[in-house]
Amino acid sequence: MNTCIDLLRAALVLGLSGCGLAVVYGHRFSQTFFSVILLSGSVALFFTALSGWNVDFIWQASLPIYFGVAPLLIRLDRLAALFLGLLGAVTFCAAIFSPGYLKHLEQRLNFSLYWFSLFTFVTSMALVVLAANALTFLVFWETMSLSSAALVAADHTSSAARRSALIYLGATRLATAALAGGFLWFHAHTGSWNFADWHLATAATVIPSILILIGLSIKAGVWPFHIWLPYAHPSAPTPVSALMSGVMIKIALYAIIRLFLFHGETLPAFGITLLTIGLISAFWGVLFALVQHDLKRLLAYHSVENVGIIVIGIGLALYGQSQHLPAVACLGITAALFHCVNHGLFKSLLFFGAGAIDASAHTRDLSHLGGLAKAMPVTMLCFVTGSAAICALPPLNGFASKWLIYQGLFTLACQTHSRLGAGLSCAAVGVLALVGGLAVACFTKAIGVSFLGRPRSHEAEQCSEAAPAMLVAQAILAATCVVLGALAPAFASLLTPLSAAATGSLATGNLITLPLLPLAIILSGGACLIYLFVLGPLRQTPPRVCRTWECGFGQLSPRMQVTATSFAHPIARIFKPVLLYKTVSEISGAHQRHFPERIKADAVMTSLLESKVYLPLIAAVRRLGRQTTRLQAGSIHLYLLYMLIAAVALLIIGAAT
Amino acid sequence: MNSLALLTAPLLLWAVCAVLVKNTRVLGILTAGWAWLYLAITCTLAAPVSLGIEPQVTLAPGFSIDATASWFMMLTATIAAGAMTHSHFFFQEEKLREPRPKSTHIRLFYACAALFVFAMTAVLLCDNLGFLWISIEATTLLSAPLVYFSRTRHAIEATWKYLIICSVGIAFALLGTILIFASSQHTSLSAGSLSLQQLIQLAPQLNYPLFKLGFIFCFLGYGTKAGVFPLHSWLPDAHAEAPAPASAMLSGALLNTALFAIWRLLQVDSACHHGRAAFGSNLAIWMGTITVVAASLFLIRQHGLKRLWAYSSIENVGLMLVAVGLGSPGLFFLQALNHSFAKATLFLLSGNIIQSTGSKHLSEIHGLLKLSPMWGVLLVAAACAATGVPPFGSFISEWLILSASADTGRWLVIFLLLSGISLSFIAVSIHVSRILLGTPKAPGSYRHPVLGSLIPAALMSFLFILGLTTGGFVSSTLHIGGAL
Amino acid sequence: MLGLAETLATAAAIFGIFMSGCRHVRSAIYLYAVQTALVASIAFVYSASEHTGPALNISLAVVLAKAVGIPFFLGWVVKRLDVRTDSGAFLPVPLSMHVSIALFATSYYLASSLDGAAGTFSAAAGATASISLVFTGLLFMMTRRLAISQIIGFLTMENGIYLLGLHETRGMPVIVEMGVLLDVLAAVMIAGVIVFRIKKNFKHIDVTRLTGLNEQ
Amino acid sequence: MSTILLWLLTFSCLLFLPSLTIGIIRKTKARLQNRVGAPLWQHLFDTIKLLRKSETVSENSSWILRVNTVINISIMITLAFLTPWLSFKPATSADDLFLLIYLFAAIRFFAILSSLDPGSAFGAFGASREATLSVLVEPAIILALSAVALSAHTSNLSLVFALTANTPISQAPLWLLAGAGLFLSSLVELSRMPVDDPTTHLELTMVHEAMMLENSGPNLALLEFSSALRLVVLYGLSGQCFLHALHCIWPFASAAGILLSISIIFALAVVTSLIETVSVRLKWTRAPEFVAYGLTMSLLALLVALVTGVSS
Repeated sequence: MNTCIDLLRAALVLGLSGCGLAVVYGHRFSQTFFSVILLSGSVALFFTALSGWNVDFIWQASLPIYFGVAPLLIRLDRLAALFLGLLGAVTFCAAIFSPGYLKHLEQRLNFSLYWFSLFTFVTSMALVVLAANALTFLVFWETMSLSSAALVAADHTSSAARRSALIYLGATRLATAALAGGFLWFHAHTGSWNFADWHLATAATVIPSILILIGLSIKAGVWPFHIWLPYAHPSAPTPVSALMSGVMIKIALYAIIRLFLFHGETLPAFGITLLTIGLISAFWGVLFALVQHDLKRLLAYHSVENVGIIVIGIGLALYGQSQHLPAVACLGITAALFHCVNHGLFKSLLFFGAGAIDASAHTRDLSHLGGLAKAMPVTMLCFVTGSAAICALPPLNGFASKWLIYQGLFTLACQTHSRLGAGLSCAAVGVLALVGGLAVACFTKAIGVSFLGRPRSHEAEQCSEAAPAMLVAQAILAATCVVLGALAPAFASLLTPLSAAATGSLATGNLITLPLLPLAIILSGGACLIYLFVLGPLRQTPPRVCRTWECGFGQLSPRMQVTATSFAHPIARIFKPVLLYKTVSEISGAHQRHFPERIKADAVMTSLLESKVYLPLIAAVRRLGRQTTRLQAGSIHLYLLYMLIAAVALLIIGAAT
Repeated sequence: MNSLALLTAPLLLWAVCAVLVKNTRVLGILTAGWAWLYLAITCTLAAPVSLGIEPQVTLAPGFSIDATASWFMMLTATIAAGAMTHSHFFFQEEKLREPRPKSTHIRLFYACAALFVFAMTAVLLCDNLGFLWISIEATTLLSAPLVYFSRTRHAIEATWKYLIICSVGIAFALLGTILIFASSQHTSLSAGSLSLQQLIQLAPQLNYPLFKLGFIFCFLGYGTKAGVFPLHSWLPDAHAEAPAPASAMLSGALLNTALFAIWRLLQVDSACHHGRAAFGSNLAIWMGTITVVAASLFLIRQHGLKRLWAYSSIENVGLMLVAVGLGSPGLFFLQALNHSFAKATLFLLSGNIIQSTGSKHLSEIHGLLKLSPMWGVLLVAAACAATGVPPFGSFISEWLILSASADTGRWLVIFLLLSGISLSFIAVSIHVSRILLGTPKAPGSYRHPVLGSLIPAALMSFLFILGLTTGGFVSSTLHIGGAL
Repeated sequence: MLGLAETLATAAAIFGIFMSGCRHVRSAIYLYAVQTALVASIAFVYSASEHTGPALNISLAVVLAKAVGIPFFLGWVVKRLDVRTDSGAFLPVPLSMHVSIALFATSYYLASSLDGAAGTFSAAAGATASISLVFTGLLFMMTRRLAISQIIGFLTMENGIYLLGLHETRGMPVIVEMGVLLDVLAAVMIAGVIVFRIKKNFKHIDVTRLTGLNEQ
Repeated sequence: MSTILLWLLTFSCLLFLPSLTIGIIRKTKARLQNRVGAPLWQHLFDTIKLLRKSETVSENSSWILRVNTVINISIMITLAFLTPWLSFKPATSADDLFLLIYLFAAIRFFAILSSLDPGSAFGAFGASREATLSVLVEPAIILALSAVALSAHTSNLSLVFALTANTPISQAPLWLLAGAGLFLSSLVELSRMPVDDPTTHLELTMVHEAMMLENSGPNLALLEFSSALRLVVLYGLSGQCFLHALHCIWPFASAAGILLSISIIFALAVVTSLIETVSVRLKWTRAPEFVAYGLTMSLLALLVALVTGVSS
């Protein structure tokens, strides 16, 4: 208990001193210096989580720190410790990754601001996780949002980054507004700001629960509120994208889990809604990821997908709870928590990979990459591991959590008496399989086009392997993915007390019944043996190296390789109605029948949600603003008229009441 | 009588100095000195009251310092001291530019500023609706020359609008005052009274229809002065065209005093109702809400830097009006405190930025973060403080206002306020990010005097500390818990 | 005697209506002076007839300042600026006079309803006249082009309010009365100075053309 | 003791059945087309020969080439041990429906990567098509298997496919539909006729063959063997469904299952060759339509399972 508090205090002190030092010495001290502070802070945080696993302590700040109506209240329990540990782990790797990565941004970033915002961001994330009442939560939530927005805009000379930051700021403010509405309502009804006293998703609290859910969903990037995500993640520097995608959006999900799951009765409608929205998110996210050709944007859309999967887990848990199916609830919540951790790990790993490519090739556009396998073999190995994990290939960690989701859905279908629940869970199994197939397609595209084949541009040709520290960061994460996958049953049983607390049932023992560790050993052992005895070094004749088979047409050029767009084309064509996908070709010299001079083909995709919902909405608000500003026309006579109108109106109101 | 002399002496001496001293550099330093002295005296007089040591300090018949007034007095004096200190640096810098301001203009500015502060203090002190009216009219008349300082076409236009619209508004208020006086003649005190204390005592006997009529007219009048939508039309013009220190005082002090007048009247109104949902507080809450929403819509399409902050002031006025309507002086003051400091910083900084870039159009200012990081950071911090973002106290005060409305079940108000606050934050952040980020246009001829950021930095650091301790220290002092 | 006060008040309102139909600035000032003199004389009537009315010296000050000082000052300004006519901005001058008459009728209606509410008006005529003066002043401000006309309109409003105060409360406390008077005087002076400035910078004092500050 | 015997039997089936089934398909097809055709064991001979040959590797390829092969074959063999494609395979705790599906996905993942590896447009287009088909087929397979699993209330396939004494006749449609869905999906998954022509020599239109274009020697041998193994496993799975349908209608002793489960694979091989003789390869853009039939069967099976399962 005491070590835990000491460690937490150390972490916070390190975070705050990092802020202070960054403001004063941001552009004088080296990146390594700040990275070391961040590193030690993250270590402290991680061990806080470890030592806090078995304690449940509540701490209230003493007076001058007070939020007007509620004190600063912190609570470290097992659920918070889990997310704190994730934050510590990802920050640890980000700190290792940072110095090498930031080198190529030296001309473009203001490091005082960058490090200040980063330290604020990490510290506030830790405090959001620890918050035990609404005010503490909201204050650090806002701090977290603003500091991350500043980080998105860190590379502020690019107009794209500025735009992204603004979109993100707008989204996050709306999220706060929705949350504020819900919190106020709860306070008005319960008279307490403490989360422990609130019962969300019950019949009496439908509207505030929906508000809170909307607020958290915006932040989590759940469909249809995910719009900001594909803008913000690519624009931010890579360590930030990793933290945002790996941890920040998880914190929103953490809040959903904390607020919705840990108190008895809930309405089944909430479970059903979350399940449905999670399914749509997963499908929508992966589908849009498939047609992206910016590597980080692709990863950002995958976050939408994975958030969807986690939301499915939460929905299952809620529904199981409401239908008194403890097995389903237990599977759902374990899956959600497990997937949160997993996604945090492999998504930051993938972002680091994308960042390493960006730092080395100075582009993230898949159409300019290719053939990096030779130059960056370690990065590629880590990237492939991360991709395999996100595609849920066994025996990696992604599979374990996705398996739990499948099991939860399957158990629901078996046990429920509601036809709606059974049907929905069966449909969910199908959609999840579809999503899995799409994810495989998407990541094989990303790896294939960036690492394999031949370089498509001069930059890609000139690439070299990332700095050792950057590789270490990736390797740690990749190894964690493998280990967590192989040891998934043990990890899942670690989470069991949590899910038992949420469902109110007794611990159901081992959830993952698959022998994943033996499977991993058999698979890798078998692969090694086959390599050694059939293919590898024990053979007498070494392989002959020659050009790729070109069907006798003559030399192949890099431009003849398949591009990201053409790889995804057949699938995109199938899902045309959702993607609004169409190909545009431009042929000069078309009149020469079979001998045109130049053909340019491109695929255009518009987001239905963006073009049909959000843009018109924004346009409407802007129009309203324009109409309002017309009032201020500059004529003093008009202004006097307003006064007269106001006077008459108030008099009428006064007479009426 | 002694303390009254003590309070007014620095201001009058300051005005006299402005008339006598020809050298504007010396005058600037002297003025700053007087302003700080005035602040010190105000604090010694007002602090005992605000800390609850003394219930009330009577300065003269009809003029006394009560708790709420004591907080606002200190706030006004602080803003004045800050603005006057900054104005010294501001005018020194201004003299390097063409057209150079004449020394007589600067002296007039200082003289009027002194009297303006005097008038504002009078508003806070007086216990009489008649004197209240006179002081508010005086603030208009004395601040008109401040707006008029640069004598450009726009400044003159702004002054004219300010003068005429506020005068008409104030005329309404006079009408209202007369009606209230008339309503008080139907009580046991047949001669009638304008004294607030007496009115509150007599409240149950007042002729309510007449009083309500009077209240509406007073609300219109003082609302005009405070910039309540749709009576706000003078405000963006005057705030944008006045020199930066004057804008800071207009926004940071004058708006508070106008709202303070409304607060005084509301006390009488709620006394008429014995705490039932009164007409006046409903009116204030709804007008405040409408003002917040309208201001946030105005913020979307803005071209001028200072006009932006002017509309943001209107938004904050709306919030303060809601606090006033909720009947909580603590909340009103907390919001006013945070807003005044933030807005003073913003106007002072904007003055610097306009001086340095030579443009007051948002579309022509870019890359401030590269030009002068210090100003950029201060601007962001102040904008955050003005739009209610933690860790600044405005977040807490806005939250308290929302929470108080929630406790009375005004969900529509909360919805509108939340949308207004969100929209204005988004709009302000769009504009601020345009100024702050990107590549600056002509960094060559750019000057950013260090002293120019002295006062803004001091104000912001105070606000920051305040934000961290708002809840604990300040709210326990202001008895917010009790007021809620 | 009360009948006299109401007659005077109605006369003041009628002069106000005449003023709103006046194209020449100088005539408007004269009409304003007459109207103010009538209003001030009501104060005399009250102070002479009732003990509750304003003190004689106040009434005298009002007459001197408002009915003599201000018209003189305005006349001087008009002379210096060399403006003669104000053709009206949004409403033709004769029509604005007719609107004023309509407003007079509205005032009568309002005054009688107010009468019911307040129950203090000895007769509706005084209130009618005063509300009508407020309306006329506001209308004058809203329909005239020249800055100087706006000052006159404002002063007319002020007259109306003063008249209402007289009728309703038989005069405010002395010190308040003095303060109000001082403020009005200062307002007129400052406005006068700014009118000169407008003339200097814009070469005209047409406020309909002062629309540089807007949100377009 | 008998378990060890059964494992040995399974292992030998795993070694010899793939080549034999491919041989049967080819032989039947040849006979239907009035040709003599290659010997029944030709596939096995080819594999052994390829294993002994030397290898040619593209200069562009990376370590993915080798990784693909070894992972492919090791996963496939593991899969063959985990999937109850033969009635007599002993059950393990890892015979999980969802694990199997994702092991298949892992194979596909590396196969697609390896075909993108050499930078050849043909391989890449094959990969793109493979990805497309798998996107469509994966839900069909998982839904068909879920349907049968749902009726058994467990996702362990060995338990699902265990022949129980008294299965109601009402379950026959479920098993039939699931089997049909699985079979149609396997045709797509295995790149067989209506979707892809395994004997084509036009690189532009190939799917499965194009992906293996750059593999040679032992590499190719292992991949060929792996894909043959995949064929028997998938046929075995759908065969098991048909077997159960039969069992519902006419219960037979579980001893008969050993023989029946092998012979039904051969029967399906014959059906495949029949289809490949009478039909032509579909235009690529119409391939999804064919997949839709498989999906429909699976959905129907699921519907039946839900209706019967929930009410029971």
